Amino acid sequence: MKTPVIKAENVDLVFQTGDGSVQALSDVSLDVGRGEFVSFIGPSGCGKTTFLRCVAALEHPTGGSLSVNGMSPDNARKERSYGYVFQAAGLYPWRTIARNIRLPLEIMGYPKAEQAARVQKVLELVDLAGFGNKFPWQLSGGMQQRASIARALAFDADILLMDEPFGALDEIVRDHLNEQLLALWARTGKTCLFVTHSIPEAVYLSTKIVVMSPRPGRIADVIDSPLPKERPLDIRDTPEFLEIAHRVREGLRAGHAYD
Amino acid sequence: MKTPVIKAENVDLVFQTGDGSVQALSDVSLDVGRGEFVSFIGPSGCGKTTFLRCVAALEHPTGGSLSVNGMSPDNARKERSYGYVFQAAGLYPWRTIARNIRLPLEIMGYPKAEQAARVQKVLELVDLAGFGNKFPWQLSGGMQQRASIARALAFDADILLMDEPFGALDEIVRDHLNEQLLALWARTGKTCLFVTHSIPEAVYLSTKIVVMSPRPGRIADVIDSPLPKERPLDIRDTPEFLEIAHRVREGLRAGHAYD
Amino acid sequence: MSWVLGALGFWAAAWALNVRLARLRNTRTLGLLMPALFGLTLLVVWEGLVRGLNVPGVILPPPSAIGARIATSLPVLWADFVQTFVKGALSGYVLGCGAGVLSAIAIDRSPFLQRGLLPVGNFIAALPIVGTAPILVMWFGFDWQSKAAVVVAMVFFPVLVNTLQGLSAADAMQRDLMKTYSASYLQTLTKLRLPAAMPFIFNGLKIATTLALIGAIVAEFFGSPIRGMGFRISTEVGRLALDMVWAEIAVAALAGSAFYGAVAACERAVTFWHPSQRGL
Amino acid sequence: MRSVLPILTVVLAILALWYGAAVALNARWTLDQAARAGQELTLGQIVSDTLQQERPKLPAPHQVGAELWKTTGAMALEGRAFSKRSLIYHGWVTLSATLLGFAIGAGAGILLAVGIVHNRAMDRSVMPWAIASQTIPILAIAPMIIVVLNSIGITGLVPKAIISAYLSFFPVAVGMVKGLRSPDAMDLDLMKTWGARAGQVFWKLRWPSSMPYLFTSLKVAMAASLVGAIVGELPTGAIRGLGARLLAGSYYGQTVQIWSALFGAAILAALLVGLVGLAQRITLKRMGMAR
Amino acid sequence: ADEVTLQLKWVTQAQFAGYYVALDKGFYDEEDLDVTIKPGGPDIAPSQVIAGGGADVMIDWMPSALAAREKGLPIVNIAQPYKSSGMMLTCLKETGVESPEDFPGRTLGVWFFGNEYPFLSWMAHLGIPTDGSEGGVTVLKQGFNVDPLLQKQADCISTMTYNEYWQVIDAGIAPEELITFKYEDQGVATLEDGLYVLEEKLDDPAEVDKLVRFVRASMKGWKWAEANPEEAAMIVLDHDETGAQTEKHQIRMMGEVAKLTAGSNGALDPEDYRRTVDTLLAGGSDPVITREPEGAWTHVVTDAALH
Ligand SMILES: Nc1ncnc2c1ncn2[C@@H]1O[C@H](COP(=O)(O)OP(=O)(O)OP(=O)(O)O)[C@@H](O)[C@H]1O
Ligand SMILES: Nc1ncnc2c1ncn2[C@@H]1O[C@H](COP(=O)(O)OP(=O)(O)OP(=O)(O)O)[C@@H](O)[C@H]1O
Ligand SMILES: Cc1ncc(C[n+]2csc(CCO)c2C)c(N)n1
Ligand SMILES: [Mg+2]
Ligand SMILES: [Mg+2]
Repeated sequence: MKTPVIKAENVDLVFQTGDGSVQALSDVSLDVGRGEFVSFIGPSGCGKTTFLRCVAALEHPTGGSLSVNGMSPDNARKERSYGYVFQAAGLYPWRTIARNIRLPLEIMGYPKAEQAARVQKVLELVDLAGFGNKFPWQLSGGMQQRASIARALAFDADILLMDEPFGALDEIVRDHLNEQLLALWARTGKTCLFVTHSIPEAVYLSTKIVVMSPRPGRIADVIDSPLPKERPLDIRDTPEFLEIAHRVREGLRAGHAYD
Repeated sequence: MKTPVIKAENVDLVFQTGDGSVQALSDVSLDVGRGEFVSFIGPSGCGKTTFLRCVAALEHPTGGSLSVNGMSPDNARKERSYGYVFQAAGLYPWRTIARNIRLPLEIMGYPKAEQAARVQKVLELVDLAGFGNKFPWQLSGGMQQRASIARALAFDADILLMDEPFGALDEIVRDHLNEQLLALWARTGKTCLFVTHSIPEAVYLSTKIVVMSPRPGRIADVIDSPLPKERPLDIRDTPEFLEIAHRVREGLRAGHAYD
Repeated sequence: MSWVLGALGFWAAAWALNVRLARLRNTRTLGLLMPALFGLTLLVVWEGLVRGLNVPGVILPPPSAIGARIATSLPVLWADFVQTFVKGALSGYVLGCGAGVLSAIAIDRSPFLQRGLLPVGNFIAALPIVGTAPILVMWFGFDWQSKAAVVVAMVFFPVLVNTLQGLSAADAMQRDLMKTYSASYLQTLTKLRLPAAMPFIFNGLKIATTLALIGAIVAEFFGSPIRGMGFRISTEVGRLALDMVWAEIAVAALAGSAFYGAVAACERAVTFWHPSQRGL
Repeated sequence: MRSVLPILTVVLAILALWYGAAVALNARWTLDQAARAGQELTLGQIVSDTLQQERPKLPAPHQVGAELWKTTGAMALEGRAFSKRSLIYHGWVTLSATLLGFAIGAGAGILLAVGIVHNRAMDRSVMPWAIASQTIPILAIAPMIIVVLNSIGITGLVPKAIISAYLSFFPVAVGMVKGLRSPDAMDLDLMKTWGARAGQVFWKLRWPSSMPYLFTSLKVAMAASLVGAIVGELPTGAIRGLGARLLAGSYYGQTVQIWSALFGAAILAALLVGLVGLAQRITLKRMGMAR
Repeated sequence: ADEVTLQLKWVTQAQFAGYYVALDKGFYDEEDLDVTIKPGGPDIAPSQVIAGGGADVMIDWMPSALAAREKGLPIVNIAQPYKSSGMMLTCLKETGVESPEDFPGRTLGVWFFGNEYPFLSWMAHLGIPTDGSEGGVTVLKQGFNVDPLLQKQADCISTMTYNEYWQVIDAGIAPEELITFKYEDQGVATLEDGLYVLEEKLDDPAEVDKLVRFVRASMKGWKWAEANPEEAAMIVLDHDETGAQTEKHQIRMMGEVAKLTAGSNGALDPEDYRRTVDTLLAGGSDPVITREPEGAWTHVVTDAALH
């Protein structure tokens, strides 16, 4: 973790809208090292998505500096460093599941044979092996979400950006995918930025948890997780786990107006 | 709880689709007494939504019998017995939040003055007091969801049907709304049918938890909760609570293919 | 030759300016300035080509001659405008669109009628006006009534079809919501389905504006009193007064665009909530 | 197939209305003629006369049908399908101009839409004029277009095709602008995260997602092309084509001939639009977008 | 062979039989000409076509030709195969119209598109306003057919002796039920269906020679048509591509047309020209032409062709 992969210093972002301006990010500073798994948690509208979009060069900070792999996010994007999973599945309805997953490979010019092999591999990874030839609307919402995760995993992105990827899934499926994601991350050493609303999920997955607070979006707390890399599901009942979860909850609560 | 408000006996429902028929509900029998709070939990596609729709007379069972307040669901609907919160917010984009909430009141012919008073009250209940004059697309997803809950609470429905109303909200807001809902239920004695993917939520809210399993949609387990009516949030750390949660999780797991 | 080169030079300069303007922030004045500049370019190129290539005035007059003609013929142009646009096109537009929306609401209640009427309606809508106009002139006489009838025939089906499509635009969940309130047919119609249909209805109404003006003008070719834009155009072509012809065409284009713009403005006011009106 | 019965019902209703209207509109002529001849007519005589006049105000359906058959099927059976008196021949003339005009118009419309979507200057300055262009009465300028093109030596099919292209480019341009803009922000952002080039975004995202819009507007454009071809036929000396038939019929007061040419045109339009619909169904099905 | 394109004023019909006969019988070939005949129609202004270079020779009525000349299009009459005017106003007797004095207050159908000049001149002669003012007539722009009379939307309509009049008869109205006013009889006849070319052509001897041969062959065609009306009508029918004309109507038309061409050998009679110009100049407040035309006709071609 010597050279950070992502280095944000005093990042500000102000949206100009019809009726006045909205400060979405304010003075956000954060270092993410190679191979880290960072979760972002915070109330709705606090700027989680906006920060991920800045990293992927889909938005541009209006203040401060942000670098990825030592270069600007724009250049990093040209190097094809990113795998992005959006909040909604966003599959193209005119392509089958397999061809949706193949799309980024086509764009990045992978050889034909390799494309097929990679598609097959990630389909299996997300338990959709038999569904490659279905169209998106022939799948349930949860399956679509898994296909969109597979699409982001199919090519060799350095950095995986995931915006509430498991929001629409039930608890059991979610647990299962959490385990899979953790295994993949451990195996490949990718750097992951992960947005979630679920405290246990954030604690279970991350090496670092960023708690954000709204109006204007700022970082309220950064928690480095002492949990080991090897994490069975029942680690969630250990005192260390509950301890971190408690700290996250407190940080979150501070951002809300209740009680 | 002498005369059940909702009485389902061997309810079957088969959808006829282009390529064959889908059995969405199979042999579902369930009694719900006046003032009960019943949660439905189960994997995606197991028929939770379908059952709620049958109760609201939006679908019609193809077998078995279903009665509401001793009459057919169709007649119950004519009595305006239902408040329904759909999985998505479903606000009308051409009406402001306040006028969206007022819509059912207009339809049911409440006097003008009372309409305004009620709208004001439920807006406060869901923490949207200042937002009555905004249009739906000017609010974040979570706020829209709260507006749609307010809309269902604005009029005096006997039976509240809620289909994953809190799916899009973060944990803190969710906890807050859970408390509010419970208080409202205790105060008004409405009968509630509630669909959720969250086990703690189901256990925290309900007097009765129905665990469903898919293909074809049937009831796997019905758990009567021994928890008291008065439930502070930290009841979730008591052994009784965890005990029920465990039973629900087991029931759920049986419906999945993993391990 | 210098005229031609000058015109092309102006074109290049104006385009470069427009490209530069396009990078600026979107404002109201810019929204008017850019098309105005483009239109000015068209006129300059036209003038330059006509003069440079010595095109006879009886084939294509230069814009300057047309402008001069407009200035001297305002009373005639106004009388023609009233006859064709106000009496013929507008009345036909109101009648045809009104009938289209009302019929759509009536048909909407019967899927049977919908399935039967739509294909037949599309077939009837395909009857070319150049054929139907003389027939309607024969039936409804020479004055504006027959022009209005042609307009009605032209706008009815586009509005009907769009309205029908719009009435089915409210999604299933929104309708189910109405059902849980046990709302009456009329309540569902006025509070849900008509508002949801507005973007589609306006689509039809916008298409209908251009159709209405064209229909009223074309119908005058097949018989008319001795005023009206279509009458003037066909008569003055025969007299080789091409400047007058283009003056009428200019009025038609102006009136048509203004009509379209007015309906589009209503659309923005009524369907402000639709994503297509919010975006950009 | 479920639609057969409803369509049949509607067609029957229209036929009934039509016969009624024919009797009502044509009765005056019958009565006038009788009055001139000093005869008294029974109701039956009036009705039967109104349905078989030579120059009726509104010809009866069977008269139009008979004329259609006489000028198409019957002539084809005699092997004179392409004689000048056959509607098949005139329909073919119109069809070729329609198809050429449609190809030019649809192509131009698509190109214009691509330009508008990719170039802000074009978007802001051209669109209002595209709308204005459609408010110009084509029937008024068609003769001038023909004369101008004639004078530079372009005659025959092309001038007509240009007029029909003028009418058909607009719906395609408008529909395609909408279609090419239909991918939402997220779809476009996804492409950005992969570092896709403009060409890739166009072919892999914008183009496929515009398909439903393309076909809908192609249907409108096809009908407009046909109208354009007919309009373009009037000032060419009205020699050949359905437009010439309409005009000649109109000039000689041959209402039956007008109506049969009219229906010939509508049938042609229905066939062409149906063909586009077929292409639409096949394409969308192959793309998995038809459900 | 030299190429000549002729633009007709109206659709293919016996009104133009002479040219079709010359084409069909090889009279043009004999003169080493390759002639193309372009039919006209309601939307075609022959003078516009000739200005655009789409034709070498056109057929037009003198009023609109002179009006065009005043507009700056230098066209010249080179031959005049029609001696008399076929124009008239046809009214239903039952409307009570008996003489031009009855016109005020009536609705009259008139052809426009450059064909309104004779009517306007006539009304100016009679002192009847046509602009809708008190004591005037209501003018309708008449379409392509005789429907306004049959449907009783107009009291009188414009007809040609050789065409529309017979369409009224064919529609079932007996001649006794009609009353007609021929422009010839009213003393306001203007010359119809002359041959016109652009002035510049006459400066080129080669072009003049071509025109001479063209007029010679055309007049031969006309005289043949006058002598053989039935065959001439059949030749016209053969050239009708719309397939809309009927044999009966064309034969009858040929017969009527022959009466109008009968008095002409092709050369313009200066007296007819004088009368036409006087009629047009006397148009009251809004005359068709405002100045005495100069050089609007020439005998150069006919002199060479006929001698
Ligand atoms: N394009 C935009 N224009 C204007 N304001 C915006 C825009 N995008 C986001 N915002 C505002 O910026 C703030 C941060 O939004 P963001 O989407 O990052 O929140 P979030 O943390 O992802 O919330 P959620 O949990 O609901 O997804 C919000 O107040 C939002 O209203
Ligand atoms: N209109 C319909 N036509 C055909 N099949 C349907 C229809 N509606 C639902 N189904 C099927 O019925 C089954 C039950 O669906 P339902 O929506 O009740 O599931 P659910 O339990 O609410 O799932 P989720 O948690 O995803 O909302 C599913 O297999 C679904 O595919
Ligand atoms: C629109 C229109 N209407 C009438 C005429 C007049 N016209 C000139 S020649 C001719 C033939 C007579 O049978 C007729 C009717 C025209 N040219 N254009
Ligand atoms: Mg977000
Ligand atoms: Mg559901």
